[in-house]
Amino acid sequence: MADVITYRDAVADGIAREMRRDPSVVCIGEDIGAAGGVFKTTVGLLDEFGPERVRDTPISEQAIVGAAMGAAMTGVRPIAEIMFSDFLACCWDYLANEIPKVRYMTGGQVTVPLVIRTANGGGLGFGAQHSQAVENWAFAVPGLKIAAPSTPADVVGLMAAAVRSDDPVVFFEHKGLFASKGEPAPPDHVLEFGQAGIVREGTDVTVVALASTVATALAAADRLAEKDISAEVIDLRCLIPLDVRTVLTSLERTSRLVVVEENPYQGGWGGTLVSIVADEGFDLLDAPVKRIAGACVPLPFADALEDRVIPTADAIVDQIRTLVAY
Amino acid sequence: MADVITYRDAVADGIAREMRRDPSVVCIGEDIGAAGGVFKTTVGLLDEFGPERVRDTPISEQAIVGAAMGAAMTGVRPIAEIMFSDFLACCWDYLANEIPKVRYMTGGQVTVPLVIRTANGGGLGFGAQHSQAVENWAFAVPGLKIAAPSTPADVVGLMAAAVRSDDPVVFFEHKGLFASKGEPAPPDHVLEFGQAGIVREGTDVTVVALASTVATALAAADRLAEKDISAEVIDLRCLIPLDVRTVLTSLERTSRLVVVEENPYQGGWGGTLVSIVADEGFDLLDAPVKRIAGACVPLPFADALEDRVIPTADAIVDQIRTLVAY
Amino acid sequence: MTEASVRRVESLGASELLALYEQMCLIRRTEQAAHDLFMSGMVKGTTHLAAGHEAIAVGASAALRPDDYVFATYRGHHHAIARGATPEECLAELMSKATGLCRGKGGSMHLTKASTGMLGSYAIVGSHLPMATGAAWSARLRKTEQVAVAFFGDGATNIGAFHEALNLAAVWRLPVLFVCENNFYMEYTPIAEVTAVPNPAADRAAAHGLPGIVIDGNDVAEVHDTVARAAAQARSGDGPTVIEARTYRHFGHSRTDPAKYRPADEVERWMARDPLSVARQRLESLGVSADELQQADAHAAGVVEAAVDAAKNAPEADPAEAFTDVWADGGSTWRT
Amino acid sequence: MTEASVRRVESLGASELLALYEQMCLIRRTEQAAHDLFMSGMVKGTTHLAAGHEAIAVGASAALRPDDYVFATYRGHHHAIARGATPEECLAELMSKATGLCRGKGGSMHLTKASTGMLGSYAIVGSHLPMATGAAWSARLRKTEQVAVAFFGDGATNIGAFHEALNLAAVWRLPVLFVCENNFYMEYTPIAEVTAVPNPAADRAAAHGLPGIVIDGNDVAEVHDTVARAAAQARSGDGPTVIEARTYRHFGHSRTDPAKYRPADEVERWMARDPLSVARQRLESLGVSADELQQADAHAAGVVEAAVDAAKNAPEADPAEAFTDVWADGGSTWRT
Ligand SMILES: Cc1ncc(C[n+]2csc(CCOP(=O)(O)OP(=O)(O)O)c2C)c(N)n1
Ligand SMILES: Cc1ncc(C[n+]2csc(CCOP(=O)(O)OP(=O)(O)O)c2C)c(N)n1
Ligand SMILES: [Mg+2]
Ligand SMILES: [Mg+2]
Repeated sequence: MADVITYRDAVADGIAREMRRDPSVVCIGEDIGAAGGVFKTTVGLLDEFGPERVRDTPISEQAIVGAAMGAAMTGVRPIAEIMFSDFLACCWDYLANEIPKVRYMTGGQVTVPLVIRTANGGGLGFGAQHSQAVENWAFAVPGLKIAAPSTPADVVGLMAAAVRSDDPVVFFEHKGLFASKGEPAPPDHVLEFGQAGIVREGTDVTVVALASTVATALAAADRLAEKDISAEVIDLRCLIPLDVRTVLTSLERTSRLVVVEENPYQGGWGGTLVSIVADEGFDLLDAPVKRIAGACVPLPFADALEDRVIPTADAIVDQIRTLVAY
Repeated sequence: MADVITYRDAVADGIAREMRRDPSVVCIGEDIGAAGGVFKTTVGLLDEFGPERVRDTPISEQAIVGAAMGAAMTGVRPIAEIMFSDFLACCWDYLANEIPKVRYMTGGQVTVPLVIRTANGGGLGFGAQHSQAVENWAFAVPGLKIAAPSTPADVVGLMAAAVRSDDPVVFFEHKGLFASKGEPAPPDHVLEFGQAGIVREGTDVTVVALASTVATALAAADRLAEKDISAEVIDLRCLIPLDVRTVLTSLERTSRLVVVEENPYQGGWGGTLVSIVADEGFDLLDAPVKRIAGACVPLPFADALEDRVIPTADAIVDQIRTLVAY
Repeated sequence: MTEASVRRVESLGASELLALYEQMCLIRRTEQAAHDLFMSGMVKGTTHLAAGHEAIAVGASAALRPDDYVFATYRGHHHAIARGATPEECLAELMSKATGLCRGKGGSMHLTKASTGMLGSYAIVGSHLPMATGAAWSARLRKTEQVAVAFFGDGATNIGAFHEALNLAAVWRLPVLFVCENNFYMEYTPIAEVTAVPNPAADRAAAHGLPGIVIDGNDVAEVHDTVARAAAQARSGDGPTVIEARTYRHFGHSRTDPAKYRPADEVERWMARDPLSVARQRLESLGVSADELQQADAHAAGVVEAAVDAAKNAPEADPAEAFTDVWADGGSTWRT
Repeated sequence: MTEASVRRVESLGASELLALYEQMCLIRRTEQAAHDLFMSGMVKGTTHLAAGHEAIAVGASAALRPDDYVFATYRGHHHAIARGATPEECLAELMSKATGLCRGKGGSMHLTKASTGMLGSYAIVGSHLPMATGAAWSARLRKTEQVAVAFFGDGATNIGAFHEALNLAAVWRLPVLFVCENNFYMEYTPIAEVTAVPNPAADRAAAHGLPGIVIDGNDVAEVHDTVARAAAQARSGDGPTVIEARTYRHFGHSRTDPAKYRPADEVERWMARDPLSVARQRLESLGVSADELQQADAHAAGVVEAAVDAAKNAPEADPAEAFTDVWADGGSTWRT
């Protein structure tokens, strides 16, 4: 096994493992076949599994996700790719009104075991319509499970969990992480959905992060350590199920909470998490709760502007220093 | 002037007032013309303003909102109707990626002065795909203004503000309120966007509500008064701009916050509001913050089930009694 | 191509047709009952009745295999019944009863009977066409020779999902049929006022390289034969067909709509072509007696009467059900 | 129908054509510069170059009135320049400069010059067709006799918004043109593999009762004449036209794509039909000298060279701009 693997390659690896295990797993999406995907996250799948199981589609996001839904209802386990997460808006009816509701509204008659994979987030200068972090869109819809891995091994472990789940899963791969490297996943690596990871232990403040913001939070924690501030960093890994317990348990030690999310502050998932803490964890808190989130503007193109909009380690360090002094 | 007017009639009244004032205001939507709208909220407009200014469309939500956008960019002020707010998902690309971003991504070259009206919310037994409160979807997108009136007069005042706004406005009319009655709006009634109303003063707890939940909160406040609990009820009226100041000022008096929203708890706008309070208003709080929101399930059809899912006055009373005892 | 599908391509004989007539009567009487129950306040929310559309559901269903898939719209009572749901299950659902098809969680717009391949009624116009396409793809992947059918209204042909589904189905040559119930109106607006072509579905088929056929949707035999042929073709790998079945609704669009927007002479013309009369004429010409016809309807009436009683007496949907069935584990927990 | 539009329906003379040739050279050289700047790291993010598509933008623009509206895609540099944006404004935008068309907020995919009717470049495939339809509706409401044009790729014809726009435009007989730049590929997938008809745009026109025309998109004169006729028709109230202009891109889809998925002989065939050569041949046959052709290109080269220098030396986009222009008041405040 290679020493390290990229997050990008881990996606293809994660999918391939599941396709080998279960012949009912199939992939559809734009340019995922011969081209291996626009982000090269499906390289090798066509060769190994052939064109019936790895299908290129027209630019028809509604047909892609709608067909995946119909297939999932009838004995197949589709993995549908929506190239950029911004384009989820083009098939939002399926994510908001159809896929998460059909089980409920039929009184449990049908299940929809599918995975919708998509490249999420900014930082690459792709501008307003190709850079959004939209995990909060999915978070607003009861009935969708949501995974957003931060490392190559987690990509594989969560992909396995997603494909095996009998519930629909929206799987956010972060564009900014594709080139990042990490340990490869061991064989048969399956993570449990809704189980956050404590990726750095600490005692002064709990920092909750997801996907791209995990590395940012860890970088901030390193710098805080130099100033004798001990930050505990939690990687949520999933938004639904939301691992509130791990957060509250951490707060019992730290009494201070900072949430770092890439989606915009307005309507971001951190708001819901904080509201739970402000209710159930009110007594644990010794200081105001801070959310460091995407600015409430569209994503600008120029790097210098985009850097002002997406959460940075600097911002985390600043907020935590104020908070610890509170 | 009539003594009272229905919320439903106020919609048509609010639109007609603006169409009389400004010939560039036009309406499009499904069945809005001769039929007067599925909810009878556009009755009389076709007769008064004719078929060029009040246009029936095919069932093409993307074309409706996309065409409204193109018209708004070129000197017209369209009011587009999306019949049920659930169907916003069918044109979500326009609300999420196009309308709120084009001004920004062109460096301010174009403005999009349009209003998207839609019937929002549940309580009428319309089931999973016709009952959602989705104001939080719009709340997740920077660049959209959001109005959600609770009374006939506010419908007119906010409609005037929405149509005159040079920014895009999503205007949530609540299905459950259409039959409700209230004082008609005075002539030239224009409300200011982002200005909440204190609809009942109180000293023990601040209850923040919107649209349908305003009446629910007021009913709860009545019952709490019998128990000598004094609840202040704030009607936000708009989600963007969000009137945080009115909420924080109220908390200076009450020290306790309850937010009542119809959209689901997960990803609801209340989470963002609470997270601001848990940060900037932390010192004001004497007790945990409570959110009473839609349950995290799709909307069920049967009344007895739907009643379990949508916030009730009972739930508000219960929560506040616990809170005041805290 | 299987034996069954070949056999079905042939036209219906008298006894088969009589059975279909009885099914149509069953649907008609169920719709009338649903209407009356709605008017009396025992059905809440909304209903979109399919009285007048019976021949499409019944003719098509008879031409399909029991394991084929059907996807319908909010106007879907007729498809549920044609695919084997009982009037009692349907009415109980409309009446918010625990014995309803969806245990009170779906309502009139979402009737579903997955066990007989009736995979649901969808209330967002056009949304189910891609689903049917996907079910057809699944059938091919699983090599089951099943066909999927999407039924939809004329209004659905102007929404994007319609075209995306047709193109994908055509390119992949999937075993799916797109059956438009053209009743000439959206909710209250004539379809001709908002559609660029005269036959909203059939005239769009060529845009996706598909055959588009316009048929008399009030003639159960014509529907049956057309669907049987198209299904056989789809099953044998020759791809999808777009079938536009002209019909008319007997009630308003939904709820209490009196449908005043429809000209009286148009209504009259169509009422004269009631699918039940058309079927009766066919049956008479095949030598079926007035008595037999009367019996079929009486039988249907009896079933529906008993269904109404049973549904009325059934237990109300359990409020605790509000929190079940979100997830495959049966629950609705979204956090730890 | 205005005077101007009538005049323009006539074909181009030598001097007009020469001016268009120079514009095409300007675009070609701008695209080459954009490519080189991207490769050298001075352009960040992504670019979708339109080298090879010049004749469509230039021919169409020349056939339009200055107050007509244009809506383009992420592959839109050529339309911006054809509608009067300078190479400097474009390159500065790509280079994140304060002097860029969108002051560094848009980038390559969103070039816009509203003051000359270039109402934007949209990066969600198909999204701008309804917008152009709406702009045409607005023109009619305001009685300005303006025409709106949407340019889009072959891939866009399979997305729902395409069909919704065509139907609405047709039903309302709006002054809008739908111009497909069919370069035979989506990103990396041949359009024929995922499309049910051979001419992805033109073959869909009839589904909405519209004329659909396939033309040589590499011949600026043919593009000009076709668009001029269609625009005149639209302006006079005779409704939209779908024009499918066949062309080919000279670079890969975006960024560093080497476009290896395209067969060598296909590339060769198309390169031989480079729109610049086609225009040169036409000009030569009209008696324009090699010298004049050379001068036109040299002039273009000079403009682009100066543009690159100016853009390089321009100030960087101001980071504070991140928080302007969300709202019409210029700011981004979303709460009190
Ligand atoms: C996307 C969407 N837009 C609008 C509606 C509201 N609506 C419900 S039924 C209907 C008319 C549909 O007409 P048609 O497709 O002809 O079917 P019919 O009701 O005539 O059977 C409309 C506009 C909807 N349910 N979904
Ligand atoms: C809705 C949507 N889906 C997918 C994409 C990703 N994407 C960008 S360009 C492109 C190919 C478009 O092909 P075509 O329309 O032929 O235009 P071309 O790039 O060839 O000019 C795709 C799939 C997108 N931008 N928007
Ligand atoms: Mg109809
Ligand atoms: Mg192309």
